[in-house]
Amino acid sequence: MVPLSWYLMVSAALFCLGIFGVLARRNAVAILMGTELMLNAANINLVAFWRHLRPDVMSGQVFTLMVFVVAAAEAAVGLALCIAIYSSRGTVVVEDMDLLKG
Amino acid sequence: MREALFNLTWLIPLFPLLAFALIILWTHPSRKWSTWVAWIGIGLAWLLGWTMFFLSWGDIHHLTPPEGNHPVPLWALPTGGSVLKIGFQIDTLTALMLFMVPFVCLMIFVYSKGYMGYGTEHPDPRYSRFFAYISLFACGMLGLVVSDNLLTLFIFWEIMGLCSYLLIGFWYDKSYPDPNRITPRQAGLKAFLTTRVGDVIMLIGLLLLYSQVGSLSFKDVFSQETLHMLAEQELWMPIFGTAPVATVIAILIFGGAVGKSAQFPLHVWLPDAMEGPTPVSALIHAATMVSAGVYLVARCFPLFMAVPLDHGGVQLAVVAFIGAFTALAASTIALAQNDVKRVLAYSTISQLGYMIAALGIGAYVAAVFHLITHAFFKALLFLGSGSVIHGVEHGHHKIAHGHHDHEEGHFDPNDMMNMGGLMNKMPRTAWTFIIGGGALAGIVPLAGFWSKDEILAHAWHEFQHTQHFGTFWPLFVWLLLTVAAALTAFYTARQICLTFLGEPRTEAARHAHESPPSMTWPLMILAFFAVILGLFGTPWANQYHELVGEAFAATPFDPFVAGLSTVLAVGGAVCGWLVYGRAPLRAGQVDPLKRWLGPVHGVLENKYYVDELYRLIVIRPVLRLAELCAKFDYDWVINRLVNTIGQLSIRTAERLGGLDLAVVDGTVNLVGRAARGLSTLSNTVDLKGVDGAVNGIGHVVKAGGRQMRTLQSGWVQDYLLLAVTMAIILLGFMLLVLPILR
Amino acid sequence: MGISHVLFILFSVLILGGGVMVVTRRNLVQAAGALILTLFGVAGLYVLLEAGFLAAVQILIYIGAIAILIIFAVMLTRRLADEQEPGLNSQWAWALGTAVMALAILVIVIQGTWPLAGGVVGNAPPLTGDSTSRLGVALLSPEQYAFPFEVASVLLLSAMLGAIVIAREKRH
Amino acid sequence: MLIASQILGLIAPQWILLVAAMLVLALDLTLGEEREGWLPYIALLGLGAALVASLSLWNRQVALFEGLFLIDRFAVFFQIIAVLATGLVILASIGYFEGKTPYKGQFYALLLVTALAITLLASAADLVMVFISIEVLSVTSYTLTGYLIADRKSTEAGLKFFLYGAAASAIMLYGMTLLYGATGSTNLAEIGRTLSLASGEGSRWLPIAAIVMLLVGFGFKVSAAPFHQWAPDVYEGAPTPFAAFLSVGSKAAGFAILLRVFLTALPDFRVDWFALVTTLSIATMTLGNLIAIFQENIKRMLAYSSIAQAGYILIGLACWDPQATGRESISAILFYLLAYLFTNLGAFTVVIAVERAVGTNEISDYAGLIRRNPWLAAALFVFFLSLVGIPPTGVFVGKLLIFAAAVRLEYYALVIVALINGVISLYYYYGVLRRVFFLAPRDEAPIAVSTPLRVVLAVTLIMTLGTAIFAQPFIRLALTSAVL
Repeated sequence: MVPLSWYLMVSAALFCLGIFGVLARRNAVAILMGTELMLNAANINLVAFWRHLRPDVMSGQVFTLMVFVVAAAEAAVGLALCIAIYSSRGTVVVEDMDLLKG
Repeated sequence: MREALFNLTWLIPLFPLLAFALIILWTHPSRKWSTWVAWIGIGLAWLLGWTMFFLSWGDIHHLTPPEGNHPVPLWALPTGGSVLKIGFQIDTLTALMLFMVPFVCLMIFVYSKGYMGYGTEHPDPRYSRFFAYISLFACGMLGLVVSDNLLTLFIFWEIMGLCSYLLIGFWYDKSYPDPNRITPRQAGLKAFLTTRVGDVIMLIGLLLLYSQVGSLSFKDVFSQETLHMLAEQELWMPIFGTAPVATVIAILIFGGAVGKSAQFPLHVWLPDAMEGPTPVSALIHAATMVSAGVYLVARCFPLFMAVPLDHGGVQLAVVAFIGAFTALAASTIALAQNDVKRVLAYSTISQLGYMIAALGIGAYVAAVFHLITHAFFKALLFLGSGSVIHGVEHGHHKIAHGHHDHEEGHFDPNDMMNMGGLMNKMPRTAWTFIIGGGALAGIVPLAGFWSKDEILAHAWHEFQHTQHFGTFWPLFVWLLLTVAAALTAFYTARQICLTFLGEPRTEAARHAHESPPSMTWPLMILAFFAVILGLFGTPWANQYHELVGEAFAATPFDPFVAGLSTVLAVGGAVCGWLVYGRAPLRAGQVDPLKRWLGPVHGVLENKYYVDELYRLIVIRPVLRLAELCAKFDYDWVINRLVNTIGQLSIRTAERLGGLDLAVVDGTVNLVGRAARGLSTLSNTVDLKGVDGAVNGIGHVVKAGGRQMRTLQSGWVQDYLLLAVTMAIILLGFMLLVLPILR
Repeated sequence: MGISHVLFILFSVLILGGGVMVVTRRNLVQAAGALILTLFGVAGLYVLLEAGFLAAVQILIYIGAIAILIIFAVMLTRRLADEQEPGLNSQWAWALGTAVMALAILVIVIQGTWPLAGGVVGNAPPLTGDSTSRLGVALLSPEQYAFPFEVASVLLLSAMLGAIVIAREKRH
Repeated sequence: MLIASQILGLIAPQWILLVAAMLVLALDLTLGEEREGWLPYIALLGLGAALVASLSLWNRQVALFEGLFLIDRFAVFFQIIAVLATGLVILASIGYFEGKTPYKGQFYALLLVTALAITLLASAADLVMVFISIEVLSVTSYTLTGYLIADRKSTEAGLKFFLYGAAASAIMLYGMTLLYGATGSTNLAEIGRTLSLASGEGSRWLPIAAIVMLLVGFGFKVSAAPFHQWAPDVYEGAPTPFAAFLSVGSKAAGFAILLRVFLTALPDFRVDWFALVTTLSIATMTLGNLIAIFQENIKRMLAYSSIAQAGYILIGLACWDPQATGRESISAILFYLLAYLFTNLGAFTVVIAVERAVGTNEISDYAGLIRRNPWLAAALFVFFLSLVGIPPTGVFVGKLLIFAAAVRLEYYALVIVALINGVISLYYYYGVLRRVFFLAPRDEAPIAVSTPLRVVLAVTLIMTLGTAIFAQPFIRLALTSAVL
């Protein structure tokens, strides 16, 4: 059986990759992909903890399903926003969005 | 009957408040109605106030604080564990204040009608608003004196702060050709902000008090058990070490009084408060605002007395020292001022210093006595000076109308150098002013003599007879105050001579004429009081002592002190006459004092450069801090940090260079110039006041960090970088550093 | 080192390799493809963790819907010129530093002795019964998670509504 | 064991809000353009019904669905706050979208869902529930911020809000998984119990990491520094009524969940989060107040001001001490939120009124407001007095209560920092008021105020003053609601 800490290490690494993506990508859609990575990292944690701590209680798996739902909802709204911005400005590069500042 | 009347206490501040509301909401289009509403409001308050006063006089033994008072509870505010009770009360100190405050206010209200130009061709455009504001001001002061707890007292205190801002800045659209001269708007803001410094300190004191006692009502706080408890408990503070809680609270509350009563080092706002209309100056200086500070200390006097000096209770020593120092310093500054109202302003600061010092050496009755007499003669002096200014201004208008080419730059009707010889033009004003001046200088038997003498006698007595206070303090206070008394007589004589004697030094003064009766009548009434009030407080039959000082031993009459102070007062006045009266100044002639004192005169004229010092050590660093914090948010990118540090150091170097230049250059106006040379920033403060400074910082930020702003800002990933980095740093700190610290 | 270890390493390589490509590829279509690789890897971990239903959902919903949605969005918002522009912004070095710092701290936390609810790391309790049917019961019985399940449907509904409101054609 | 109808009764506010939202959506499709004006009133009816339902739940103390969902006075208090905020915002937005977007019905429907999310959040007692409710709130908020798709600022604000929020909630989720990993449970009460049994230094690490990560998410919701930077951009770009909602409703929800999670799941880690919350509190109020000085757009200024207010409220959390100030500090926070709700909504309503007449939100356009509409000027004056914390206004009493809690624990430094901040805040509020009262207007035309806006102004004005002058019933309400 694979030890719990292995899963956690992979999850932590994926989470930090996600953070890097969110902070460093120029394109808003790419940033969204970064958040997807972070959510997946959290999911790995949840399922791994569920399996290793209390597999008889299903809360970990239910939580994971909720995260799926949230990821879908966020993706829908986020991509809609990207498309709206794109249709008015012709770009989704976050650095170019500086109407609001100060 | 008496009880029923006392229960009406809450009406006293309500009348002016109603007047304020009526004027603001309905009567403001009509000057006539606004005047009457304001008069009736304060008039009713006066009637009720004097009724209370005379009733109390017959009932002294039931009303002596702190146990004996007549409570009028109003409101209860639960604050979690405890309940904050709020209400009004009457006791002897309140009653005495009710004798003075509404009456002097009434006189000022009456006078304002003429001063604001009622019925003339050019009434003030905001005439009604003025009466609304002063009504609210009177409400603030009256509410303050009838409060039975420190919270309502503080609220009314803040109402006065707000009104002082509105009234000092009343002519907010006025500006002067000289950019260094403070405008009314700036002066109002300065008064508001400076007193707020004191208020914050006071509020901290109140919070501390509340946390210790669980109540802010006088009855609870000044009860013997509470005071004993406060004196016993110790509080540890980072720098000062341990001190009794009572001492800490007393000093913090005194901070509020320092702000409101314009004591050193927060006195700077008061002279600039002269930018308001003269009735406002009289209101602030005599009846309301500055008295509030002294009243506060008098009100909290049991707290100040709670810890003796030998148990670590330094609070009275602090009070005495600040009071005496202020009294002397302000009177020296007054010597070198030419603005007729500024002289009075510094004399106010100085006389307030007397009262504070008197409280500091335990002369409670004398301080209250002086508070009352001072209110009357200082209101008289201010209204008199207003009358003089009014007259000169009208003279100026008359000649300006005569020949239009006469304009020789800006004419300052406040400058005493533009006056002279007004005795014949304005006899009523002149005589009442001289009576007021005599009272201020302490000439027998005018009011000021008796109250001042009692303070000095008390200090001397304290020096000779008591041990618990140490022997040094009373002597020190006595010395400072005595010197100040002599100086007071001198500058009062100077002022009277420059204003009223000799020949007119300008055309305007030549064409001045007496003010309307609505202005001169209040002067004469106040003059009457300035003469007789002292007679109720002679050492042989001291009514004040009977009224407010049951708990304190009377001070015996001391012929040495009385004689000395009389000699000094008369001597000072005679010196003043010798310098300025015997050979009156002619137009263009230099003040002889300037010749004799040389550079010292410059220092006095510039008020010891305290304003400049504040600009350097307070205003500028605060603005810089704000600028820095703004930049933190605008420009937060770590990879630009290096860039920023480089720029900052370059700019700092530039600033330092500017400082050097200014030091070398400026030999006369040393600090003033340095402050201006230091940066465009403080220059903007000079020009436009705090409001301008806000824009000014914006300008500096824009100019200094333009490229940085265009690079950054509005970039959401930048925000996220900050958030994530900070989260990681906090996490690292909590995981790795906190366990070590524990 | 059993077969599960080997599979774990395989899936981890898939996840992390894909992840690195997601955050570095200049071409966003390629990045989205790499995201699908990562999601497959995660599904593999679910299988290893004996959460079969989740693995299926991961493939069906995550890859089948979300990743495809993302690819659509990439297509819709892409200009040809984008290919030549850098994929990373000017603060990427600081972002890298932050991510590495975060990883370091997380590793420290994971290495600490921490499990509180009993059980020793590496010794998972045996799984009894059918986890998928138990998950179904948990999701739909009012005593357990039926209520959050309903809330999730509200979330999806409002997200759908919001997406329509925002992404519709402008008509004025 | 409760039967289904009882359960339906207990979650009545939630389903009434949902039904109202659906009804508004359906009617939007069927009513046609000329009767579109009914929609906000239908939404208000739904809110009224929800309010009645919540009030009927007062004094109930039930845990539904195996402890997932708590109905207690704390929850009901926030239900009331959510309904009040939403109702006032809906009233204030009547007529706002004229000429800005043809779609109005969806705004009200989504706003009702947002209110629903807040009521869910106030009752959530399980990490799953907390997460999903926060996400409902967030997702609808992103949409409503970017609602004006023809307005570039609005869409930009929406996207920024989304990117920031998605990242923050992912971090928060990771924290939640760590908490789950540390205790094996998602139920807040059970987590609290398990953590209180933990011992040894190593056992604290995982919860501490979770605390920081949770604070990222909650701090984002309440806009506490350093997680505040989205707020000014979003407030400026969002439709003004929704910016008003964000500043009170969303913030209140953030505090509700912050209190619920920290006080039920993490009370044993008070020593750890106390330091964190104190730091955030000081940073939040200082940054907010100092940067507000520089703002030229009133919505941005109010954004920074609302950041600063969050800092004051955090003092209340920092001063929570189970022995000394337990309920007192919580009730101070609740009272503050209630008073702040009316005050800030009122200030934003003035902004809406001016925006509708002038078209922009520049502070310079407020010059001479007193001559253009004295009532607006007077109202703004009262609201700003309240925001500064000058009596007799609601926020003043709130500050008093919070400071009282701080003083009781002898955290004088916090109080002093807050007081100094109060002085700084005078600076920028005064800057606006100076223009309003003393400067000459560029345009003398009077500003007309529509009837719904007048109603909102009247209600907020009366309540801003009323929560101070008749403070006792409100304080008692807050005290009785402060049970967790």
